[in-house]
Amino acid sequence: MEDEGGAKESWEPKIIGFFCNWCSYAGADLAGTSRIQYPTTIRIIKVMCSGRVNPQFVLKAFQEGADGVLVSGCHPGDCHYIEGNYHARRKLTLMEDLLEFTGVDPSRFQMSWVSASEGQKFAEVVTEFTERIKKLGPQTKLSGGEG
Amino acid sequence: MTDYKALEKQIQDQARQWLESGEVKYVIGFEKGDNSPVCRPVFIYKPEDAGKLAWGPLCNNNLTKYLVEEVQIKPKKGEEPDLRPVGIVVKPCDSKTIVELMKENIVPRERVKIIGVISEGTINPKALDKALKDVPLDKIAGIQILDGGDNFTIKYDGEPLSVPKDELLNGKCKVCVVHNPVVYDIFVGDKVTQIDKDEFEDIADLEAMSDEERYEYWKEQLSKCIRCYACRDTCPLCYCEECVFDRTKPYNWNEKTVDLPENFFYHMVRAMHLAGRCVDCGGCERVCPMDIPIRKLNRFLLKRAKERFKVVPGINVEDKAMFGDYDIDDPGEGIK
Amino acid sequence: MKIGVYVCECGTNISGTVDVADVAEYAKSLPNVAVSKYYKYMCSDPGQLLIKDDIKELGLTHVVVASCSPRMHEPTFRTVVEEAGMNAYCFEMANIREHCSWAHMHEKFKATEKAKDLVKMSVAKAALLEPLEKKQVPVTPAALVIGGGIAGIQTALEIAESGFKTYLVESTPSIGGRMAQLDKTFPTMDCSACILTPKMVDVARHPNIELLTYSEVTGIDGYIGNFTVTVKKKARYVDIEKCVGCGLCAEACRLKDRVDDEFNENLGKRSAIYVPFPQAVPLKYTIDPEKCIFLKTGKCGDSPPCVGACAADAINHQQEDEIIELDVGTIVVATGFDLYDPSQKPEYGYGKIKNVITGMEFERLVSASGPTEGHIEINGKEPEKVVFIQCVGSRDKEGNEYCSRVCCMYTAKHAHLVRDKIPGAEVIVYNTDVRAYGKGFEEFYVRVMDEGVKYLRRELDDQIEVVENGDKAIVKAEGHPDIEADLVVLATAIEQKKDIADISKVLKISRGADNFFLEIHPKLRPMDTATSGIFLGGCCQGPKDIPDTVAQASGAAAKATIPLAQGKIDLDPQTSFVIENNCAGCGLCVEACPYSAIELMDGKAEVNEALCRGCGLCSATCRSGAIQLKGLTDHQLISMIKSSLSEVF
Amino acid sequence: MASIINKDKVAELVKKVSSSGCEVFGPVENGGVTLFRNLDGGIPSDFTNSKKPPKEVLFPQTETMFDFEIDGSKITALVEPVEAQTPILMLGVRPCDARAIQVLDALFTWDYIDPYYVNKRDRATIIGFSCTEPHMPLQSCFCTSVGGSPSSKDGLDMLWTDIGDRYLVESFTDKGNKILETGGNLFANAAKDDEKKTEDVKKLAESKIVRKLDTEGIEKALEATFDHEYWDEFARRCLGCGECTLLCPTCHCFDINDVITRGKGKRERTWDSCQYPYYTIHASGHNPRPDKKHRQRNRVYHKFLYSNKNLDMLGCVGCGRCISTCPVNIDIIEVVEGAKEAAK
Ligand SMILES: Cc1cc2nc3c(=O)[nH]c(=O)nc-3n(C[C@H](O)[C@H](O)[C@H](O)COP(=O)(O)OP(=O)(O)OC[C@H]3O[C@@H](n4cnc5c(N)ncnc54)[C@H](O)[C@@H]3O)c2cc1C
Ligand SMILES: Cc1cc2nc3c(=O)[nH]c(=O)nc-3n(C[C@H](O)[C@H](O)[C@H](O)COP(=O)(O)OP(=O)(O)OC[C@H]3O[C@@H](n4cnc5c(N)ncnc54)[C@H](O)[C@@H]3O)c2cc1C
Ligand code: SF4
Ligand code: SF4
Ligand code: SF4
Ligand code: SF4
Ligand code: SF4
Ligand code: SF4
Repeated sequence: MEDEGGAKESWEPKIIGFFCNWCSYAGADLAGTSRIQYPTTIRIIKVMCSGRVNPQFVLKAFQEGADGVLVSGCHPGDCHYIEGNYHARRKLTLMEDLLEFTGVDPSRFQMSWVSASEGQKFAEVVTEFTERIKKLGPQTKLSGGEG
Repeated sequence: MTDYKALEKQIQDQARQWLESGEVKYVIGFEKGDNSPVCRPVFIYKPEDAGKLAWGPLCNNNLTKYLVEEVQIKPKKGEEPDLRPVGIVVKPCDSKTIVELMKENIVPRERVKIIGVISEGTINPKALDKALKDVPLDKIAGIQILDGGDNFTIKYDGEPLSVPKDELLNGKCKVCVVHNPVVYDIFVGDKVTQIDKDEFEDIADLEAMSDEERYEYWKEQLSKCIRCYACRDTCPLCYCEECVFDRTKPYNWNEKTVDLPENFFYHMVRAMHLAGRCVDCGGCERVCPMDIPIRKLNRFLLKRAKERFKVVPGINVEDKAMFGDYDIDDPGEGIK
Repeated sequence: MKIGVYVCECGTNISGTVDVADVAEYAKSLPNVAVSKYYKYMCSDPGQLLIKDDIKELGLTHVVVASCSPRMHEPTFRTVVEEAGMNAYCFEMANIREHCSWAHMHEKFKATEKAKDLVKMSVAKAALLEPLEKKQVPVTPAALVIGGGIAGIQTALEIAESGFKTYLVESTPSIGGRMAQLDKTFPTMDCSACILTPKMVDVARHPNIELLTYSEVTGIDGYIGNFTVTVKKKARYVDIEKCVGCGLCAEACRLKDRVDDEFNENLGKRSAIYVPFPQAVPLKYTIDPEKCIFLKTGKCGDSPPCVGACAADAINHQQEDEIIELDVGTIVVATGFDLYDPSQKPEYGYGKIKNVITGMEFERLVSASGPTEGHIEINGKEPEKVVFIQCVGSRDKEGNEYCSRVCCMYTAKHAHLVRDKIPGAEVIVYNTDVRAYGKGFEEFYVRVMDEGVKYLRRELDDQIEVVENGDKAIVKAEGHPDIEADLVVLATAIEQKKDIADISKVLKISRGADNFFLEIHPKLRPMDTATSGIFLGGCCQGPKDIPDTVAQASGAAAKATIPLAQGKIDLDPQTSFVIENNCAGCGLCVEACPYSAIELMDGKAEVNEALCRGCGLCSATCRSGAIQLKGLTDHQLISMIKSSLSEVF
Repeated sequence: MASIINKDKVAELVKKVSSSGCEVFGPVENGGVTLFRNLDGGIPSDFTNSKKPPKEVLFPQTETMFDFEIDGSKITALVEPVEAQTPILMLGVRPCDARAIQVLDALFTWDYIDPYYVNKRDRATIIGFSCTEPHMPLQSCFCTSVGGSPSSKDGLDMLWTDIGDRYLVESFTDKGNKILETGGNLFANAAKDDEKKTEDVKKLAESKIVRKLDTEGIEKALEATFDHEYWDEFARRCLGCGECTLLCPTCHCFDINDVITRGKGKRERTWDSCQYPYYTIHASGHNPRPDKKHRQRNRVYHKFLYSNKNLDMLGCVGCGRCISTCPVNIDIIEVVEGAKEAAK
């Protein structure tokens, strides 16, 4: 579908992604190289390891108005830094728990394992996540604003 | 039933002995104020002042905050630091804090001599205030409280009051399962038999709510927060040299604005910082001027940390820090 | 501060979807941007020149290139800006090709908007980038090779040949590895021992090689150029200085011919004092502590006969393990592989039916130096009908998903050997596509078929079952008539070493989903691990045949030699650092760091920059943000978050 | 001439006033604490006092001064003149807090006229409620020692006193009379008996104030003890949490910040506290009040010395909030008495 002049289109979610350099960022690269199409909603921030993702970044992104946050790293056991993704899993699942307990939209946060060869999976994750966020509408609980 | 007077005597004697021998630099304990029934922190430097040390169910503060201050103070240039241990009076929950502080390399064991006192619960001053409604205002400062089993007996020069414990106890004491100090040099009191109960019953109602209801709940509560940061300032585990919430250079983690998003951010981040560490001493909630049930956040994470990662803080110095460690079998059910 | 933004058209790869002119124009409005241009191929010589000229003429302090993935060209552009006199670390890339134009080819408007956002984020980050200095550390001119299979042997010889001291640590009593167990090697069918043993001898004789057999690496400290390795030399109970390898002791041993011989896949027997095989290097005897009666009970008859038999007085039951430390600059891991245990799949009957053996067992059976001296026999009889089953434990959703790469060929080899040794024998191979991709492989496979070996195809998940029938085994394969065979040979998968968790923990190198050690890049850096200074050779990185093993081993040797030859190495300056005033000394980062790169010194965390790999885990863990990762600080990340979510900057 | 209003008529009054275009604030129970919030009905008659002082209506904890726009490297401030808008009614202000507003009035018009405060203040009508149960938790009120009383009319446009099922209403200003006018027949003339009752209630309340501070000689004592080690003594236990100041009805320190979120900028001011170490830190890193004792001393000096000198009124109105809230029972009466003792 061509969307010239699509500026008038309805609301588009803004999704921030934190992707590890070695697997998930490379997986996203592969999706591109393979010309797999997915929504334009995601802005990826490259970190060296999913272990670099401080839960505060996720909360900050929400506060700044992100409608969804996706953190992606290597599959368990495949971490380029041996164990960074295990640490990320521990911290971020607990943070997700906290989102749940405060009722601040836990479903706007998603973690995934995407390897360098999973371009297809990456695109699927982004597509599904975008759909989910679209259903939820703009995030206001942590940003306080209209988005 | 606790005989507060007897415990008080033992505390005083021990403190006096340590101060006389010079084994400790000073003793951090509680004293009874002149104008309030509630006890307050005191620092005893001389053996002859040991008699000021008080003990009772109104000894609420977690004094280990001052221990952190003591070890963090850098000696002035050219001054030989006095590295003698400091004596401190702790309740069981406060002693758990010391375990965490030792675990986290903040308080070396040799810098502290611990008078560990058993406790079957302390009284919430706000609840006490309600109970004293009919006591003449000028008598309030002088009341005496005795342990009467299921009741507290409040004595003053009128008809003594008997108030069910449940009405007066601090919330944290109602759910506490550790009634004996876990680390101490001197154990004061008779060992209390541990009780077995659902320690997280107090958050069950919140957990049962829908996300939306919980959000509304927290919205109401957190909108009250004036971000005085007293909850942080009183927490012995908030010992950071510079708290992220005070940082303005080169960036601020949160704005000074006092509004709902910033308040949420503050509370969620602090909860994360205390996750797997909070020993539920209740300090934060007690000092909150706006009566925000901060402990519920901490306790929820405490519960999840236990369920998910088998982490229980404040018990064993050898345990690894929750976020310094991981297990390959940690759950991650929501991960795609 | 002056930032230059360069938007690449990438031919039409980017400009076909993204309006690069619009993006470049937009970039001009961003704070601190002094110049913004677009060009056909930013990475080409003229493109590079464009950037260099601007840096020099306009005095740019930071450069942002919006083009392809930084995983592709970041090093290129870093070098470009450096050549123009700018600090390489003040450079940032926005990925508007892989993450944008190629992924949103039908949404030109939105793709352009996204490209602008990506540029904005990069500019925001770039503005906060600070110049970093590369540090150099001297290199200890010695290498360690772990594992003495063909890979380790090849690597050790090549490093040693370059003139550097090389330690070769092998956990078993002899080097040689799996190749020593093989009879002939496909596709040329030369005798394995004939090509391997001369190399083994070279190792033993090489003046630059110090061979440490029956030894294990128990600890590694330090970092590239400066590793300190702890090696445990296990007690052999034989003084290898004195032992002349005559074997009189083994003859005398009370357990002679009573101990299972693992070299022969337990098909033969040995003594409790043994050499694994006659051509072992070093040819020194070792007492098996698990079996030796004296070592187990403190008594062996009146006196141990081996001691009496040894003319060289070499036996010493009191010997103890010895711990030594080695200083080396680089390390090559060549720990090889293990084989899939087919008894995990009961349908094959392995372990229950005598007629069912593995390929490796077949190698020993067919080997002239094996327990049957090369006669293929089962239950004392020469088989007349032999069935080979491929892909046992490979390409299997429940077992290993990967292809073991050598089984097709060694099965062809085995089939050929059966036909060679038992001319009348009927040979059937159950296979699922034969993968004969190597040089000379297809030719070999065709030749084996021409020899009369019957290849039957079955789908991987077709049922197959082997059942016992007297002294025969019946192979029931779905879609095929049952075959009553005398011998069934299973081509079992190549797997990572069973005890690999230990060694991977010691070495701090990561493994992939297949459990093999993970290379940094499967194509461009197949021998590099994520830990600089540690390289991979042979099957520990993935299944390989001997030619590939040797090729990779030589590559690893070359890689490991480069730092030794340079004498000093640059450290990546993108490490973590501690803001001392903010550090409370809680030690959380120390616990979290996977590389033990942080220590508490006087109540403050201190980073060893040479050990730090720049993962940033510490930084995400520290509550007060006292430890930060250069080039990826909290501040930089927050500004990326903020800029990505705001309409304007 | 005094009037009365029945308690069950208050809600109606609020509605009437609101519909006349006035914004009404009053004590509202909010998640367990009483705060000054928009009032859309009656007000509780049994509240002691609001947790946060009503000053927040006139001087909110966070207040946007102006917005600015950022476009690339260009920043444009969108300063708009502060214009009078709707009138404000503050209902249920305790006399101590009303006296505190007088301190703020003086402060915000002292050397510089603060448009944000003054604008709101000019619009505000303040209706006080006499205290009948002056009982901050664990008895900490001491208004009578610092020039006030549970029924002081200082700073008020009206004073209402609870006499059972009705309030006795006294109006002192035009603004107060305006309310009477708007209320119309919701108010009735007070009977002699009502007035008598009011007098009794007021007297009884005054007798209930048991905490006393002798202000005699405070200024001298403070001046004499600036460097006294006395300040160490109790400051050691202070947590520096700042509750004492943030909740103080006369405290007025604020911090100005530029906040940029989601691309939009605003300049805000937010309450600050002299109890925070960051409060006085200089850009150089030097901090003239490095220790808790300096900061505690500043609080006391400000209330009992500087305020007198600069504004000619005490900076403490005896509401008792700091005493009842301080987590470590630092009691400003004891502190001041102690300073006097130390000066001897
Ligand atoms: C049945 C079979 C038949 C084959 N036939 C052929 C063929 O005909 N042609 C061909 O090209 N390829 C063949 N191969 C493949 C060939 O065996 C491998 O390519 C080759 O052996 C790989 O060598 P390597 O050095 O990587 O591993 P290995 O031979 O396994 O050597 C690893 C060495 O490291 C040692 N080691 C392991 N862990 C440690 C440790 N922690 N510390 C110290 N030392 C350690 C081991 O003891 C061993 O000596 C065959 C494989 C099989 C299974
Ligand atoms: C259709 C196709 C698809 C492929 N896809 C993949 C893939 O997806 N993944 C993958 O891993 N591999 C793939 N390959 C394999 C990959 O292309 C090769 O492995 C790789 O290119 C080999 O590189 P090379 O340097 O050996 O040879 P080449 O790329 O051929 O380079 C040799 C160079 O030497 C120059 N040259 C030749 N003779 C002389 C001379 N006499 N003097 C000077 N210069 C000379 C040539 O001009 C050339 O530049 C693919 C191959 C093909 C054909
Ligand atoms: S103590 Fe209460 S009001 Fe103060 S910051 Fe903490 S939660 Fe907020
Ligand atoms: S809130 Fe967090 S950063 Fe602040 S002091 Fe507590 S632990 Fe440290
Ligand atoms: S968070 Fe609260 S309950 Fe937990 S240790 Fe700190 S002060 Fe105590
Ligand atoms: S985690 Fe942070 S505060 Fe703790 S030691 Fe490390 S750098 Fe210091
Ligand atoms: S970035 Fe931190 S955690 Fe990672 S290797 Fe370096 S010091 Fe260790
Ligand atoms: S409320 Fe108490 S502890 Fe907090 S700053 Fe004031 S005096 Fe100190």
